[in-house]
Amino acid sequence: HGDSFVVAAATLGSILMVALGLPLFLFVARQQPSIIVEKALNPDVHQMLYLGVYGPLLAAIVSLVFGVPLAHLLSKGFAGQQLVESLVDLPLVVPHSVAGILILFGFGKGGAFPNVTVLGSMVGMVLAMTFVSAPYAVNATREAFESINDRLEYASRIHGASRWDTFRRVTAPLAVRGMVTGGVLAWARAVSEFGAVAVVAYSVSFFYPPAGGEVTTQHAPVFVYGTYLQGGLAESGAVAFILLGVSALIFLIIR
Amino acid sequence: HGDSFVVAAATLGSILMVALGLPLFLFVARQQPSIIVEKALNPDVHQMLYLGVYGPLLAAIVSLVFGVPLAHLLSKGFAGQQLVESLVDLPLVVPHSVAGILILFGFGKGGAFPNVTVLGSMVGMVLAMTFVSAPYAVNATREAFESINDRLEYASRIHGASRWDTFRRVTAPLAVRGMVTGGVLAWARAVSEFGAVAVVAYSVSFFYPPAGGEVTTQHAPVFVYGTYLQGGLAESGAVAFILLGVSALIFLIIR
Amino acid sequence: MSLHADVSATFSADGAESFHVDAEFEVERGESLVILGPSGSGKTLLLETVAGFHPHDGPVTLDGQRVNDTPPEKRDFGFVFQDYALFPHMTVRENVDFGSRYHDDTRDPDELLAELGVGDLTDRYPPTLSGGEQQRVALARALAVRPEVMLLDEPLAALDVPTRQSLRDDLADVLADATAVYVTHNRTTARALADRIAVMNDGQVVQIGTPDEIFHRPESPMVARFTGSNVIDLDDAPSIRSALDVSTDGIVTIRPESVEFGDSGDVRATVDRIVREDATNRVTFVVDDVTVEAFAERAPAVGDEVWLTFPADALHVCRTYAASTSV
Amino acid sequence: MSLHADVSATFSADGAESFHVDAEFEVERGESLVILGPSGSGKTLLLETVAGFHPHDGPVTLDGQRVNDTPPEKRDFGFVFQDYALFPHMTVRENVDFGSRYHDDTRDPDELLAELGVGDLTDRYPPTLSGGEQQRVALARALAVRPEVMLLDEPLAALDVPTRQSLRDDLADVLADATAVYVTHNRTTARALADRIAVMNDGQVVQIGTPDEIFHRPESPMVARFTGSNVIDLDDAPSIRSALDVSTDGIVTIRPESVEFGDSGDVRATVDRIVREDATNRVTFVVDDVTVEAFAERAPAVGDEVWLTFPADALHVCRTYAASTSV
Repeated sequence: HGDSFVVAAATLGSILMVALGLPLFLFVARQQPSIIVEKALNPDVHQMLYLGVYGPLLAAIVSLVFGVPLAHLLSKGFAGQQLVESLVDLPLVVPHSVAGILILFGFGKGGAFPNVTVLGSMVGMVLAMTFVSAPYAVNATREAFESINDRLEYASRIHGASRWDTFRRVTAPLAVRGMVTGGVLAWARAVSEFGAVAVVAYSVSFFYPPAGGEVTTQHAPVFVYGTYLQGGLAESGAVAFILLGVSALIFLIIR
Repeated sequence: HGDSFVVAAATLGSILMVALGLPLFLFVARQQPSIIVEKALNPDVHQMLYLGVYGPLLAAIVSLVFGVPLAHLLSKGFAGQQLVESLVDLPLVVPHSVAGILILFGFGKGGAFPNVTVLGSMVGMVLAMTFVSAPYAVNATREAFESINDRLEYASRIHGASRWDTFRRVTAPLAVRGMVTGGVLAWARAVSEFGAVAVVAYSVSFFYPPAGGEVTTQHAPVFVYGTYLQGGLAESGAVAFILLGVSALIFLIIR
Repeated sequence: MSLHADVSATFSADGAESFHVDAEFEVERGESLVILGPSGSGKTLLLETVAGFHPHDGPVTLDGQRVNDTPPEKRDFGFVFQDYALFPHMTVRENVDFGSRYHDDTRDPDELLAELGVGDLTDRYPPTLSGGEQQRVALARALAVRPEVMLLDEPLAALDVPTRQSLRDDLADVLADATAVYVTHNRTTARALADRIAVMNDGQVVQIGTPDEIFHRPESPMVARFTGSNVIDLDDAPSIRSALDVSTDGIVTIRPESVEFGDSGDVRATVDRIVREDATNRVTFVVDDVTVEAFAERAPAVGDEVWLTFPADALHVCRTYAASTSV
Repeated sequence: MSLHADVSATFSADGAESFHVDAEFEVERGESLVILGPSGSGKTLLLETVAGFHPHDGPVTLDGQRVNDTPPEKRDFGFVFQDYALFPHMTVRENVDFGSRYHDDTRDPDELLAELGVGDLTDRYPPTLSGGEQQRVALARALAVRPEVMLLDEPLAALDVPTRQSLRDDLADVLADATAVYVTHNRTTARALADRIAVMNDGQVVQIGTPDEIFHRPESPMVARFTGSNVIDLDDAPSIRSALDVSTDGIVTIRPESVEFGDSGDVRATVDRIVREDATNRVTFVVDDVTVEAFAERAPAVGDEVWLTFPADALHVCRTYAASTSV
C-alpha cells in the first residue's frame, strides 16, 4: 500500500524527534523553581548574561564587517577561490578546543601580535568567538548574494551604475535579509561557543556598567560548565534554563 | 574607478582571511617535532584516536538512519512542520555545555530511561554526539531532496512506480551525494564536539581491540583540553596537530 | 477509454496569493482535447491534478470509474512534461523502459525510439541531448506503457520553431487515435492537434468546443483575442456599425483571414502596419478608434487608404456581451 | 552611432563543456540587426559580451572608438532581458528612473510608461505585474537613458502569443529609428524587426544579410531550415532533379510560399499532412524520399496526388554545398 512509505518514514523520523525533543521537555519539566529564582537574583548570573549578549554582539559585528565583502567576492568567483573557501570552512571542522589552541598559537604569547594580550582577555574572547562564527556570516551572506539573478546586476551596470552603486542600490538591498540572517547565526554561534572560549579566555575581565567598573566572570556556556562542575546538575540546569530563556527572548525580539 | 570596489572588498576580506588563516599557519610553524614524536608514540593518544574516529562513526550512522526519512518528510512538507524544524535546529543554537546538560536531564538519572547509564558511558557519548550532529545529516539530506525537480518523481509515479519504488529508483539515487555529504558533516561535527561530551561523558570506557579489553580515555577534543590544562600549550598543541592530521587524512580518503 | 474530470482545488505557493482551479471537461475514447490558455491560467495545475499529483475536490472518472483515491501509478496515464523530466541518472533506453516493471504489456524501447527518430541515442544520458531529442525520449517513455490516456503539458513550448514543427507533426500522428489531453498556450498547435479545444482562463474553462467553434464563434472577447480574431467594440467604431447595420452595442469578432480589402467595400480604413509572416503578410488597419487585422499575399503600403469588407457569414457576435442582436 | 563587434570568448559553466563564441558583425546608425539562431547557439552570450558583461578578445567599437576597456556603465547601451530583470524592490517608476542619476538627459518615466501603454502601473512593484507588463517596463527602463544602441535579448520569448504580437508591434515602432541589436530564435519576429539579419549557429555567425537574402538565398541548409525554407537534397529526389534539369548533386532550397501545386506541374507528389495556421494551411507533400511544404488557403485532402511546380526564380542553390551549378 502506498501510505506504508509515509508511515515508515514518519516512524523513523519520530525516533529522532524524540531524541532531540525529549531532553528539552524533561529539562523544562524537571526544573526546581526555587533554584531558578535564587539564580535569577544572583549578580554573578547578571554579569554572565550581560557578557553573554555583549561579547557575541561584537563578534557578530566583526564577522559581518569583514565577512560581507569576502562573501561578495566568493559569490562572483576568483582565482584561488577554493583555498579561501577551505580557510573559511576551517573553523567548522576543527574541534572547538583545538580552535582555542590554534588561536593561542596564532595570537597568544609568541604569536603574530606580541603586544596584544589574548589569554584571559576580552580581546581573546571576541577573537575566539569571531573565529568560530565568521564562517556562518560569510556563508549565509554568500548564499544571499548568489541567489540574486546576475541579470539584475547587469541591468544596473548597463543603465549607468558603477560597481559601487550597483552594490548599494541593487545587490545589498536584495541581500539584506541574508546579511541579517548571517549576523544572527554568527551571534548565536558565538553565544553558544564553549570550547574555544574555555581555552582562550576561561574568565574575562570587562567593564560592567551597573557596577561602574571592571568585573570578572565567564562566558555563559563556560559559566554553566563551571557551575556543573562545582554545583551539580540541578544548579547548572537552573543557570542553563535562564540562559536559554534569555536567548529565546532575544531571538523572538529580532524576529 | 570601477576596480576600487574590488580592491576595497578584497582588503576587508583579506583581514578576515588572516584572522582565520594565520592561527593555522603559526600553529603548524611553531610545532616542536620532538613533542609530536613523543605524543605520536604514546598509547593513550592511540586509544584517543581510535575512540575519536569510532564514536563519531556510530553517531553519523545513527543520524543518517533516522535523519534521512525525516529529511524526506520535511522536503515534502507536512502539518506541524515548523515545530519539527525548530526541534531539528535546536542543537545548533543551544550552547554545547547546555546541550550536555539537556541530555543528562532527558536520559540521565531520573530521566526517560532509568535502566540506561548515560553519564560517563559510551552510550552517553554517542547520544551527545548524535544530538549535536543529527541536524547536519537532516539538513544536508533535505537540501538534496529539495533540489530534485518534483516532476521527476511525478514522472516516476505516473509511469507505474509506487512511492517506495520512486524513492528507491529515482529520489535516492539523485540524492545520494547529499546523503553522503550529510553523513560526512555529521561525522565531522561529532569528531569536533567538545562541550556536550565533556558534560555527559568526560571519560569513557570502551572495548579497544589492540588491548583485547576495556580501556578508559577521553573523546579527542576533551583529551586535547585535558592535556592543555595539565601539560600546557606545547603538549596540547602536539596532540591537536596529530588529531588534525588524522582528520585531514580521513577527509582526503573519503573524497 | 473516456476521461471525465470536474475538479476544484486551491493551490498556494510560499508568499503568493492562493490560486483556485475549478474546471470540468470530458474526453471521449480516441479523442484529443487541447486545453488552450494564457500562462498562469491554471492549465498545468489542472492536468497535474487529473494525473493525481495534487489533492482536490470533485470527481475524476475513467470510463465512469471514480479514480480520486487511486494513486497516480494506478491511473494508467502517460505524461509528457514541458521540461522533459527525464531521469538524468539513467540512459535513454532505461528511461523509456522505466515503466516496464509495472506494466504487463509494454513496448520495446529500441523500436519505439527508432519510430520516433531517436533510435541512435539509446545509450546516451539525457543531459547530453538537445531539447527536441529529450522530448522525443520523454514521449517514448510515456508511450512505452501503452497508457489509456496521454497527458501532455506544453511539450513543445521549450523548443525552437523548426524543432517544434517537426515534433508537432510526429505528435499529430501519435495522438491521431489516442485518448489525450494536451495543454498549450499556442493556438496553432491547438488547432493542429485538437479534436476539441477547451479554453482556460484564470482557473476556469471558459469555452469548450470544436476548433471551428472556438476559432470562429468565440463566446467572449478573451477567447476571441487569444485565438487571434479581430475583436471590434462597435461603440468605438461607428463607421463599422453603420456599414454593417448592426442594431446592438455588442462586440463583434471576425477572423483576420476573413477580412477582405480593396478599392471598394464597406468601410474606409488606413493601413497602419505590415508584418511579414511565413505564408503571407499580416496587415493592420485603423478604422475610427479600433484596429483590424487581415492577411494579404501582396501587401499594400503603410498609410494607404483602402476599403474593408466584412463578409456577413464570417462576422460573429459575442454571445456573452450582446444578448439580443441581429447582424 | 554605429557598432562594430568582432569578439572571441570562451565560456565554461560548472561541469559543462566550454563553449566558444567567435563572431563578427556591424550595425550602422539607425539600423536594427537581428541575431537569429537556435537555442544554445551563443546569441545571448554574444550580446552580453558586447554589453561588457564578459571578458573577451577582439575589439568592440562604437563609432570607431574601441570600448573593450570601458565598463558597461560607460558604454551607453540600453539592454532588455528575456526575463525582464526588473529590480523587485523598486516601484515601476523607480525602475524606469534608475538610470537618471547617471545620465544628463533622461526621459520622463511617467510619460514613457504612458507611451508604452503601462502608465497606470507606475506605483506597482514588478513581481505583481504580468509578463507583458514587466517587459514594457523593462523596455521603458532601457529607453529612459536615451541609449546610443539598444540591445534586446529575446524580449518576447517568455510571452503568450497575443501579448507577444502586441509588444512586437510596439517594438517595431520603437526600433524604427534606433540603432539596435535584437536576439531571437523566432523567424517571424526577426523578419518583422530586422533591417539586416545575422544567423548564428554554434557560436558563429554563419550568414549575414537583408531579410530577403537570408530568407530567399540561404547559404547553408542550416540557415534554410531555420528560416523555414524547404531543403531538398536532389540525391534523394531524382524526380525533382529530372523535372528541374539541375546538373548538380547540390542541395536546393525554396520557400514554401513559392511552391505551387495543382492538376498540372513539374513533379507528382502525395499530400501527407495539413496543418491549419492563422492565415492559411501548411501542406506537406512527399516526393520520392523528401518532404516539401507549401501553403494553401483551400487545402487538398491527405492522400491526394497533385502536381507541384517549382518556379525557377524562386529556386535557390545552396552555395556552400554546390560550388558549380546551373539551375
